[in-house]
Amino acid sequence: MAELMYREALNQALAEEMERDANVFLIGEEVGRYQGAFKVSQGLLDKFGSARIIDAPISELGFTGLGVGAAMVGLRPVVEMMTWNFAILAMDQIVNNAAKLRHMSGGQLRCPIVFRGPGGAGGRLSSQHSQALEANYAHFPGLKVIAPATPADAKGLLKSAIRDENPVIMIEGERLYALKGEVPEGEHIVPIGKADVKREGKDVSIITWSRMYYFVEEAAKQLEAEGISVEILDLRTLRPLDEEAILATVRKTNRAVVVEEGWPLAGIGAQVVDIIQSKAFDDLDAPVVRVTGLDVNMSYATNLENAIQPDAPRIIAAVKKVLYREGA
Amino acid sequence: MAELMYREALNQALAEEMERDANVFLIGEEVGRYQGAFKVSQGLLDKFGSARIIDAPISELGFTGLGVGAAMVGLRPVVEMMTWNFAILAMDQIVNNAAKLRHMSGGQLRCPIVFRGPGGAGGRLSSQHSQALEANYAHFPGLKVIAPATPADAKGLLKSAIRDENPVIMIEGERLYALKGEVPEGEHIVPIGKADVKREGKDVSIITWSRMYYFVEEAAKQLEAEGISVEILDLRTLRPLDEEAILATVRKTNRAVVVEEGWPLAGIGAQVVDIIQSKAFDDLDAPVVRVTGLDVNMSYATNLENAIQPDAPRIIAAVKKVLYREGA
Amino acid sequence: MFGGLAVASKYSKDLLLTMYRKMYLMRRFEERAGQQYGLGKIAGFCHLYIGQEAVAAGVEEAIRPDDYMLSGYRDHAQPLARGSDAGMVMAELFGRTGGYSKGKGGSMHIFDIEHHFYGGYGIVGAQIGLAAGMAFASRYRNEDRITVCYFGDAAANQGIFHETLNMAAKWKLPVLYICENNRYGMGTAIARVAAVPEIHKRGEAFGIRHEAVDGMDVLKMYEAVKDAAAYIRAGNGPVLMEANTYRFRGHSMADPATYRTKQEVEDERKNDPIPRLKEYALKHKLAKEEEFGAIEEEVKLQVDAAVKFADESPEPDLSELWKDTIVEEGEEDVRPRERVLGQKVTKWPKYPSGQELKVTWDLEPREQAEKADKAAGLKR
Amino acid sequence: MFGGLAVASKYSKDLLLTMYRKMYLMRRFEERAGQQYGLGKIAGFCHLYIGQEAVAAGVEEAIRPDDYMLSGYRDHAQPLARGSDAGMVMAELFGRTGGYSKGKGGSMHIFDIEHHFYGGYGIVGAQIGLAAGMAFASRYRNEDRITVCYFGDAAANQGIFHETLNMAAKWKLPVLYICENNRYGMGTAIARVAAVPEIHKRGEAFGIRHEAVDGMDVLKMYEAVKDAAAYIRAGNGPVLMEANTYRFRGHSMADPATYRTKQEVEDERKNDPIPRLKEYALKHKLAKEEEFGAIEEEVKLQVDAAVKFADESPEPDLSELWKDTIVEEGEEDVRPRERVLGQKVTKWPKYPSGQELKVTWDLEPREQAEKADKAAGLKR
Ligand SMILES: Cc1ncc(C[n+]2csc(CCOP(=O)(O)OP(=O)(O)O)c2C)c(N)n1
Ligand SMILES: Cc1ncc(C[n+]2csc(CCOP(=O)(O)OP(=O)(O)O)c2C)c(N)n1
Ligand SMILES: [Mg+2]
Ligand SMILES: [Mg+2]
Repeated sequence: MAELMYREALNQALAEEMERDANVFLIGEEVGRYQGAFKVSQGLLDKFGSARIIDAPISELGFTGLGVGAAMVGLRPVVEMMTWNFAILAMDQIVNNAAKLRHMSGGQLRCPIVFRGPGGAGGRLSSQHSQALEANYAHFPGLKVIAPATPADAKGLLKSAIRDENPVIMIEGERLYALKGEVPEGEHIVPIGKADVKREGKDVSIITWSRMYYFVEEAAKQLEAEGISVEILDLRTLRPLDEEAILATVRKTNRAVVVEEGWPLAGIGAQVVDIIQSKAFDDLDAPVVRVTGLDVNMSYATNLENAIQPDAPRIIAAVKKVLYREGA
Repeated sequence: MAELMYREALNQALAEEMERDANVFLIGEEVGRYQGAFKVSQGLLDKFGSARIIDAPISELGFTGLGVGAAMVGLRPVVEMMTWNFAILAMDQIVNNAAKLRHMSGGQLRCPIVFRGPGGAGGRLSSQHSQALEANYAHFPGLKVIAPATPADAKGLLKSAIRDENPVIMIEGERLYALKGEVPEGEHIVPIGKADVKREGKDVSIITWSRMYYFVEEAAKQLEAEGISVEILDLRTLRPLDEEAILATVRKTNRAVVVEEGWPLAGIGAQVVDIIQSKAFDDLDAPVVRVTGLDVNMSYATNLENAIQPDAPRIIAAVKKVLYREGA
Repeated sequence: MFGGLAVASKYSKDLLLTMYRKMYLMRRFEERAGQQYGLGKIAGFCHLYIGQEAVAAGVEEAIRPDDYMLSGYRDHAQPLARGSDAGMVMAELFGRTGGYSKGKGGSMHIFDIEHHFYGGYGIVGAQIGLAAGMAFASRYRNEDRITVCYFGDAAANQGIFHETLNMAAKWKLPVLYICENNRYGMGTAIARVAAVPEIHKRGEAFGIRHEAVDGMDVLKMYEAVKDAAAYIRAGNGPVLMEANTYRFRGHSMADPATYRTKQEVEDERKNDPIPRLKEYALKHKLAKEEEFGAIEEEVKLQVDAAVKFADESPEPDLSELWKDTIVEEGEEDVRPRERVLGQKVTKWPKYPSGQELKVTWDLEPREQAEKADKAAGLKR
Repeated sequence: MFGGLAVASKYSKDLLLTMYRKMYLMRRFEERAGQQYGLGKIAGFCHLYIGQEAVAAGVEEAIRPDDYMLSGYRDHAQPLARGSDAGMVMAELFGRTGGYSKGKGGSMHIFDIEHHFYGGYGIVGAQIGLAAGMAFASRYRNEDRITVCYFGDAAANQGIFHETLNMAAKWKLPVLYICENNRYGMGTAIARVAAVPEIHKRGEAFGIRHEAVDGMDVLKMYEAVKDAAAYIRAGNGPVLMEANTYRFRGHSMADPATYRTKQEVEDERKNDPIPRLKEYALKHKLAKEEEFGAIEEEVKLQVDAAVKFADESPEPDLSELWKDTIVEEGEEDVRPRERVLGQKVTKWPKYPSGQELKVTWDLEPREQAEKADKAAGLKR
């Protein structure tokens, strides 16, 4: 297996799927000649030409609508959002058209399209450029939402997303693009809707996704040294949630912490809590504890930015709380 | 006290606040000569003139941005969204500008603005026109979100919103406009951030807001006949949530049902559940049960539309579940 | 009135009668829809097309049946002009299982893919973006079909109109944008909310061919669209056409219509496109009074049958709740005529699979891009 | 080069030297910012203004200090031209408490309300809508101030540009839109993504006065803006001005700049507005070489001091986390110069309270509305 960066894994998935199916094309700002703002599309313009790798004007709503229209008549567009912060401008086309076409047409139409780009804090980018907005999309029926943490999952999920017959929102980690990991070559598919136990453990389950996984892993290592065994469930898909996997890990450890980068109020973590308390209430030895981004606007200053995001110490504290070992 | 329709109560609040402060103006589609798509602004153009009651083009993003800009320099705009379904087009100006101005300017600016309009299903309007989108806004720090159920609360909360120094999202009930209720004349203020016990009870707490309140009330009446005493907490404000009131009612009844019109995944109800389980776990005699809109796109057909929305029978079933009286 | 005093017409009898039948069908259908709304059989909004029939009829005869089409929420009539089943459209308005979308879409969301009608959209202006994507797909696949996109005057104030025109022009997409300027967006006269109310002039900013047409004259519409469609099909890029028309009824069934005078509506009714076409045909001796009478009778019966069909169609089954939000694996698309009427559908679109499709389009040829780079060296 | 061979200049020495000082300050500041970025003191994006200085300097001298201004994320230089404290801008770039926004906003979000600079926005094009609202407020309050809004060439492809121009034109809002056309949006030449790359021409669709100006010539900018500002202040409505300029550096510090040739950049550097102004002044004998040297020395010291100030300013206290997301009841606005330098701020905007304000503006006089109604009777 090759060791690839997250961005290279995505690039590979794109190239392979475009090779396999000429209906797949990529549109977005700077995806062509500039090779992608985060270099995910590096080399693709040369390989596939200007009809399939399309530099769009800064018209998020317009080119997203164009993508949805193309998907309605048989193409399989991949729409790159330079970041999900900007995609708010395009949200209407995603949630009011793409997500509802199948329904409004009574099953006549389908909309196989992928909307992908980075989410989360990028590092010293302040309030408008640092948002983890997955909850806003996962809320909508008619969409699927994925958010891989590792290069291998990034490749496998993007391939699944491109082959899916529904609109898929893919939120990549803005700070994960340069991260390296083993990635299977060729036909590597990760199914949408399946969470992944990234670490087995028995004392407590930590449920998370995307970049937060790495803080959780760090916390788990430190906790292991203290004799606390952590199981890590990486959700990978945020709609539909893998309830079975969530309940399985909680039934195993009887304690759960949910870690997300975004804001607490009506975050995806809240839904995970609801699933656990409503379906595994009697298995719980303690209330579920959430670790989230602080409920404030993101600051630019390094120390504030760091303090706003979850990190290993906060996760460790949450685990101790859920184990009633506070102050320990 | 006069008996007023919900729309009249809103109209009164607008008129009184515009009278009190010439900095207040109303902008939106059809608010002027047409007297408002839902007649909330009836008579205001004649009273206040065309600089203060402004018929906007169908340019949701543009006129919302205009409102935010005006608020930055001392005016107090009320921006009417014909419905919140259309406001998705304007979301960028709300969440990326209005909600973040105070922060990005380091406290130099404030943005006293109200975005208001109807939410929820309106009756045979299908997928695009029937959405309860409060979770999407309540997620964002920097905003306040209110959703009154009664004419009196509508008046009192709108007055508070107009006087608030922050951007406030007001989601009115599209099907509540013609509903009548007692409304105090003149200076009637309902504070933002305070939930309201609309019915006292001892066996179970039902937590809800906006139009769902009426189904809950209906359910409570039927349950009373069966000897089950329901306490109803109307949240009224969805950001910030009134944690104290939520915890107080749960500590009293030890059982809770949360009812919301919107979709389940990362709904506001999920957050209410999280608050309860994390802070009143030991007070709970049963897991909290949620009643939500079904997790599907809204249909036009009457029978499907009704089935998708929560109603008294579903609420009653939830109460029985939380009381372990299923099948009873 | 129509092209001066010449008695000889360049139009065939067949064409004129086809147009007449379509216009009359749209009119009658909408009148009955309005009536059924009054009876409570139809609910929600229900936006009638009455007064605007010349646009849809003129367009339809000037394009190919396999050209793509889509519209806003005022969308009952255009599919009828395409050949959609009146009973199934009416059943959709009734919210019944016999409707094109099983009663799930309703009045604002008519879809008839078999007739290449890609919907009815409720977010003002949103279809403008979709149309560009459909046209993009045609070019991508090297098909010579065009996409016709209807939208209203007020919709032209949406940002997506601007964003999309720019892309359509830049990439020479084969799309015909038809702004049905009926002078009002709900209760607001377009000139009250548009700095320049001649919408077609906005094409100038993007170097797009643009023109205004009398949308109350089906033959003028027909001519203009024939010409525009040929231009577009030849690869010259998009056209922005403004059809100046008028709706005789309110915006939707709920509209009090106090924003315009009775006199104005009466004056406009004198331009009613339906008698106008009849007059033309009679004058040119292309058809006899009785022939129109016969058509009218047939259409009335057709619409009566449509209402009856809708009324007798059952509500959708509650199991439908869980269908059509997500496409399940292996699930086929629903073909309404087959599902409802049991009729075999042959024209259902089939797209080339991964292997079959060869993309030969060079959207931005290197030399063109380099020229563009240079062109960006703007004059000072 | 500047207006022919006439030796007498209509400009005062004071004006020219002021402009020169400002341009040199912007240049020097940005050079040092770039350098500090290299040293890791500044992070995130950091978009430099180098090459475009003539625009901000020309504009500033042509408008009033109390006119409102706002911009995109390329926003360090414009506030400097307004008179903002260089140290406090630099401290903001460093993310320190001595910055204008306490280090919370950073490079893309400079705000200096005292100098009527209303920010720095990171969503491309979003400030265009805000500017209309600020101009709206001025008319609402009967003030004669105008609002100047900067945005880039690529931002003109955003829908909000279209939506806002229409409203600004229709309501005659006192706003000057300045498109700084530096020929690229990130790595994309404007002509590659705009069907008509002369952005100012888009004003045509809304009947807005529009013009292109040599944005590398501070005097041409000055003249054009003087004229436009007078036109706007007189109540004639908005102006759309395109300043043709060039950025000598990459889009942000992360830009590899492979999308344009070295030759192109070299050629453009010959238009550097700073030596050009000096040349003009020398030729017209308005200032001596030494005077420029002195200014440059002073500015260098000023910028050195700014860097030092920023570097010594502490990180914000963690208690700041919980401030400035919501305005608490009774909370005052923060006045940065007072907070950071302890200097009394006198120009802080004060708005009339509810009772004081009389709104006399009739945005849509009845007769005008009726005329508009009629005008909507569009020609067929
Ligand atoms: C984005 C959005 N804003 C507002 C509405 C409400 N609305 C529905 S139709 C309409 C008027 C549109 O007028 P026009 O585009 O001229 O089309 P017409 O109804 O005249 O055919 C409005 C404001 C909507 N559906 N979508
Ligand atoms: C809505 C949005 N889309 C994309 C971006 C990313 N982005 C930042 S600057 C930029 C280029 C803008 O170019 P232009 O408007 O010409 O301004 P310039 O940078 O040349 O000053 C892009 C694409 C963004 N910040 N916001
Ligand atoms: Mg119209
Ligand atoms: Mg630029």
